[in-house]
Amino acid sequence: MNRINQKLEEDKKLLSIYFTAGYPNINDTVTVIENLEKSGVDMIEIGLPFSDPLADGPTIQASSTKALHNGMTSERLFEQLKNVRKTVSIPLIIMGYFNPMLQYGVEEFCKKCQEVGIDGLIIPDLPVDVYHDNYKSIFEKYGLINVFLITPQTSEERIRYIDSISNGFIYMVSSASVTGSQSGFGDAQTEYFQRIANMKLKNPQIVGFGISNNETFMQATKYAKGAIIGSAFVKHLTNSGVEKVDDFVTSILT
Amino acid sequence: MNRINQKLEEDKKLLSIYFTAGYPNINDTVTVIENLEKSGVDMIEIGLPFSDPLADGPTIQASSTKALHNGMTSERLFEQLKNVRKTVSIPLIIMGYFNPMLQYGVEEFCKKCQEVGIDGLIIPDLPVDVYHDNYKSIFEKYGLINVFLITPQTSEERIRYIDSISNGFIYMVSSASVTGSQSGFGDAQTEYFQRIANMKLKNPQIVGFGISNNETFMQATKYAKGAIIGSAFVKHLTNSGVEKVDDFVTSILT
Amino acid sequence: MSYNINEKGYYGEFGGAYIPEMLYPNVEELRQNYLKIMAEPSFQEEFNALLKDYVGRPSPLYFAKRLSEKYNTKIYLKREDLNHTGAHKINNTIGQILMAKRLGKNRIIAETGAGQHGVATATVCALMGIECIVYMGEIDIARQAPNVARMKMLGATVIPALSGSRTLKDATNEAIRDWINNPVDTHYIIGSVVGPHPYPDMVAKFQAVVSEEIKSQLLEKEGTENPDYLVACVGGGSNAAGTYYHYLDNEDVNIIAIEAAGHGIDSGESAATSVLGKEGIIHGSKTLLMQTKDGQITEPYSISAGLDYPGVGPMHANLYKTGRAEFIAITDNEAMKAGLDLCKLEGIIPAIESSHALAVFEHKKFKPDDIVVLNLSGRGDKDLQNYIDYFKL
Amino acid sequence: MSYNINEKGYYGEFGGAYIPEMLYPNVEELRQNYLKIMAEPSFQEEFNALLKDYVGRPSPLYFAKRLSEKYNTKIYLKREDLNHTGAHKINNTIGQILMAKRLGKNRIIAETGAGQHGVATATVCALMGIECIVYMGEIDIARQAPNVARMKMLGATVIPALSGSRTLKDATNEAIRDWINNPVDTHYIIGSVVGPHPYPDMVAKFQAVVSEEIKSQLLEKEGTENPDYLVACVGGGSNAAGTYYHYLDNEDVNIIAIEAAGHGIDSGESAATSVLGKEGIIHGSKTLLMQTKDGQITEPYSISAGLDYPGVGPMHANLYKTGRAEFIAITDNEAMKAGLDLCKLEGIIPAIESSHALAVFEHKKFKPDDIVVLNLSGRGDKDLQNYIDYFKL
Ligand SMILES: Cc1ncc(COP(=O)(O)O)c(C=O)c1O
Ligand SMILES: Cc1ncc(COP(=O)(O)O)c(C=O)c1O
Repeated sequence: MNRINQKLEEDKKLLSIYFTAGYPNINDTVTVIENLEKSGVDMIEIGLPFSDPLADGPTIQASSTKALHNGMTSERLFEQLKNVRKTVSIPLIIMGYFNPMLQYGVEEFCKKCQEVGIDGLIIPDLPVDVYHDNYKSIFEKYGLINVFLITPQTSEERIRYIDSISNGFIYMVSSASVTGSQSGFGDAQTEYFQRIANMKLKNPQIVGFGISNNETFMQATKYAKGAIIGSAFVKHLTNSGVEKVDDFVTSILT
Repeated sequence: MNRINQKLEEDKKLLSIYFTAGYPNINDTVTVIENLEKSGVDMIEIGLPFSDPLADGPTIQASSTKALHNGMTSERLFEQLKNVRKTVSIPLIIMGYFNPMLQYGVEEFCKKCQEVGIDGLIIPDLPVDVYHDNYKSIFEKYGLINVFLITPQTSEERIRYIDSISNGFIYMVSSASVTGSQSGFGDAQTEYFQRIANMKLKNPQIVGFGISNNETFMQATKYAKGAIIGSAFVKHLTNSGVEKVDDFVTSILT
Repeated sequence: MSYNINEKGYYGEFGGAYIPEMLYPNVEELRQNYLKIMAEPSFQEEFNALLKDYVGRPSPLYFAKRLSEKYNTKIYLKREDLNHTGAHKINNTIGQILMAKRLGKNRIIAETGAGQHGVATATVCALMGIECIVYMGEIDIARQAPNVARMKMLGATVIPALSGSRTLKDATNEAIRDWINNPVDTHYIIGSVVGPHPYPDMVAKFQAVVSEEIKSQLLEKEGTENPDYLVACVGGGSNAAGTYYHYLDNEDVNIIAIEAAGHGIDSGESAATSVLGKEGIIHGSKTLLMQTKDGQITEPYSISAGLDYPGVGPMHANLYKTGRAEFIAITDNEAMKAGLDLCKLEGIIPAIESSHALAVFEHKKFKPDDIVVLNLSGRGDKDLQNYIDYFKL
Repeated sequence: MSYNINEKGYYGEFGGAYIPEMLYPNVEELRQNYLKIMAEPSFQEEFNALLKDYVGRPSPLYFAKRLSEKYNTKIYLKREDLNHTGAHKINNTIGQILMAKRLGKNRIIAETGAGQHGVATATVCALMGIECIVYMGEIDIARQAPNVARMKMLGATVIPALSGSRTLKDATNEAIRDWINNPVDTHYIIGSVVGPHPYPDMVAKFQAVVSEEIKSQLLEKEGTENPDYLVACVGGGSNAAGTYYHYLDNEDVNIIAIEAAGHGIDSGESAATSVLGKEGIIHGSKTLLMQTKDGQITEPYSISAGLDYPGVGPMHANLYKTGRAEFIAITDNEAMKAGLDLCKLEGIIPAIESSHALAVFEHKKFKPDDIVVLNLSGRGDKDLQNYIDYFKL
């Protein structure tokens, strides 16, 4: 059973953290992963940096630019992750844009993911249909869960369709926006979280975008299975470095 | 008999000098006239300054601008010339553009000219036809000779027409150009001077434009009755002031 | 009574050719030939083909919906701003360059204020491979920099006029001086309906295509050739002459001429010739001009380089004197505001000259079913810096 | 075989909609409605009326006599430079603003490179009274200052894109981010035949008026609808798409696409996508793009802001892949020289983008009786400073 599915079965609200591979320094990737696990995080999204991350806000974009500048590539990432499963056991997801994967070769990319112990992928610009028609079988062959996004604007019909072809969790974007652009949730979000909860989907939902502290984490996980923090953590890395990961996670959970 | 006609009957080549009234200083007008006569000049053209002297080059234009700035007006000029005939006996001509005369009233202007002892007018932008149809009788009433220009481009037919309505001399522009733009005469000019001489016009010709020293004065008067110097004299006034008029005239005549 | 020119080259008592003898052969050659040449089928054909394929005529007659709503009347804009080079000026320069060629000239001179006429002249000279010299006041060179750059790109020589107010009037003086100095091979392409006869008439006839088009376009859109009002700004008056031309003697159509009041009629810094001018001679023509009581030509002022001229063409002097046209003076401020308004309401950035015309709607109330045709004589690209500075955008 | 789009939104293997889910509702709404709306008689009527009366269409097909003589072939210029706002871009923005209105949107965003699309968008927004935000790379803001000024005059908000190469690619990223953040009331007016389906097709259809006009104009002038060659520059590819549209499947007509080689194909500073690009995903579309072997998008370079883009639209990727079009890469230097040449020979100052297309004549020899139709996509007013600096005029 995939580590993601296992984790989702645990009876707790999950905290998932996003960070950009090769940031702040090229060799920080595994350190950050290890420190996150040690701090009690449930799941990690490893950002494969992209030159033109159009679903991301300035914070993550800046970290991607830095990481690329540091020399991060798909090849290098797999190299760094070669032994990660010797020390880390929580689910690891690669989050990245489609073009670098396409250039690597989608099948080759998936194969490498399996080899190093990646459990799933989040590819914001790979549409559900294209995935379904062209890549689903490859992902499955290598035991990878592909995670799709929904937003407050996604129609019920489409949510059900996405639920039907998902086999891990649904990435519930808190509000239609790029990463890092919200602070705090209002009535609209609560209403949306509730609406989705009421749909009783087969896949659990994890909320992303706009979570930055304990308060928003609690709000987000009131109706959902878990929450993902990205920009706030990347900012913390920028300001406090890889050794203080613990502080950040503690501040979210308590 | 008009002083101009009298002068033209003298058996000599005539030197006529142009200067701008009220230049360099507002009250220099009569001084310049007196000094010119004393230096042996045969005829004087008193420039009535105009804001937009489009047949004049930079030297005369600058002197006009200065004179206007000094406060020169038609009224003021007539005022200055009120007693000029007490001291000066050579022919005096006013050279000016038509608009200031029009505003003064053409008849009034002519009347004043007669009163102060002006003998003729040169108005570059008053065309022959308009003069003939509208103003000839007024000029004649006040005993004024109107002087017309011809250029190397003027057709023979038109020269004969201009000759027919002239009653003093013809102002022969040495080459088609604004004042002050030539230095020295070439074959084309000589050929032109000769051609006009051969036409045996009833009015004598006086050459203007481009005469600046003894050499050009001699060339110009080889075929013509006289020559007019403008820019070169105005430059001399600018550099040497009204007291040194004598030097200039001497340099031309010897 | 006709408001057009008579055989002697006069509109009423205005016009004529008050030129130094040095210009006589040139002007006379033109006078004797211009009507004949313009009537030649080969001339007509070449002129019309260039207007269509090169200039982009007909220029649209655009119903300005949002502007009309704002002023509760029916406003049509004659889009001369869409012409090649961005103003009505090119209609005239196309005509004159064809004229110059047929007169055997191989050197062209021009004066320019806003630079539009300079650009239009440089353009047709490039098109025909003829040398081009443009005189432009030093002040105008500074305030219409984009057009100076364009003239250079087109291979023209731009010579600054340094005398007087260093604007259009002085550039015209310099051009005339050049023509005096080059009497044989040079044609002077005057940029407006000014100068000695036959220029005002020739330029008006080249610009007349504007009203010719208005007639058929309005017929198509409104079922009538006749608007209730024609509106145009008047610098020298060429875009206005083109707009009025075919309606001059049709008194069903009201004519409005807009002049530049600068800082205000009584401010001493103005270019509103009809109010401030008197009869006199400027640049070879008897017309209305701003002058001292002593007959010296006054230095005009307008924020708009194309209207910064102390005279108007003799056609307009006559339209004023006879009362055929209503003259309205618009200040810098009013014009700038009207210009920005057009940007915001219609997505069209007008030349500041044209903005003066547009300000008519704040000055005069039209009836809801009045049809007002306004000549949008040029686009505002040349004026961007002025607008930006003015509005601190 | 058709070179047009298929029902799935692909040209051959290129196209599609590779977009984040956040954009799905917007893009899907557009995909479902665009053909239906475009087919509505009221849409057609409004679109065509604005193209005629506001934009000034048809744009002339001008036989460039002196240019043709120089290169000993028959050169026709399609004068998109004469359109309102000075380039072909307005054809598309007129179409899209009408589309946006019918979709009930009340806020418009756009990206721009040369600023022409930004100006064209700001213009139609002013015309319709709709809020407008334009993203523009910081570098492009500096090198196309006149267009920035124009957008401000028209009331648009210009937001600098500070990331990446700070040019068109990055402005597009920012615009997409804005759209993600404003998914309900906002329509994104993309300026070229790029982006997710249905944009490439929709923009091509709005630009198709260009080839529609060429057909009838050429028939009138040459007795045939078919030129031997069509030439256009390709940034994203919209002016080219419009030029080719009605000839795509007519293989009697040769198609030439001109790309920007910058300092040279092998210089590392170039934007010649067909030579340097590989298949990949950019801005929601599978197409050719310049990228590292690792799939990072390369920062392109061209002196021309409108061609400074690392991809081409999917139509063009397919035309390249299939060999239907010949692709030629032109350096900065070649383009600038060709631009100045057009000024001097024809009195037309071209946009630097269009100058790239004009350089074709130094690269390829045409036969004396070949008919070559070249899209003069824009005028060079926005580029004056660049030309002047480059040539030290
Ligand atoms: C756009 C525009 N409109 C109007 C004028 C004024 O000239 P005219 O009165 O001859 O039309 C100019 C002169 O440069 C101009 O550029
Ligand atoms: C004048 C001009 N031509 C061409 C282009 C390139 O765009 P496209 O390839 O979409 O025609 C631009 C873009 O701004 C432009 O302004």
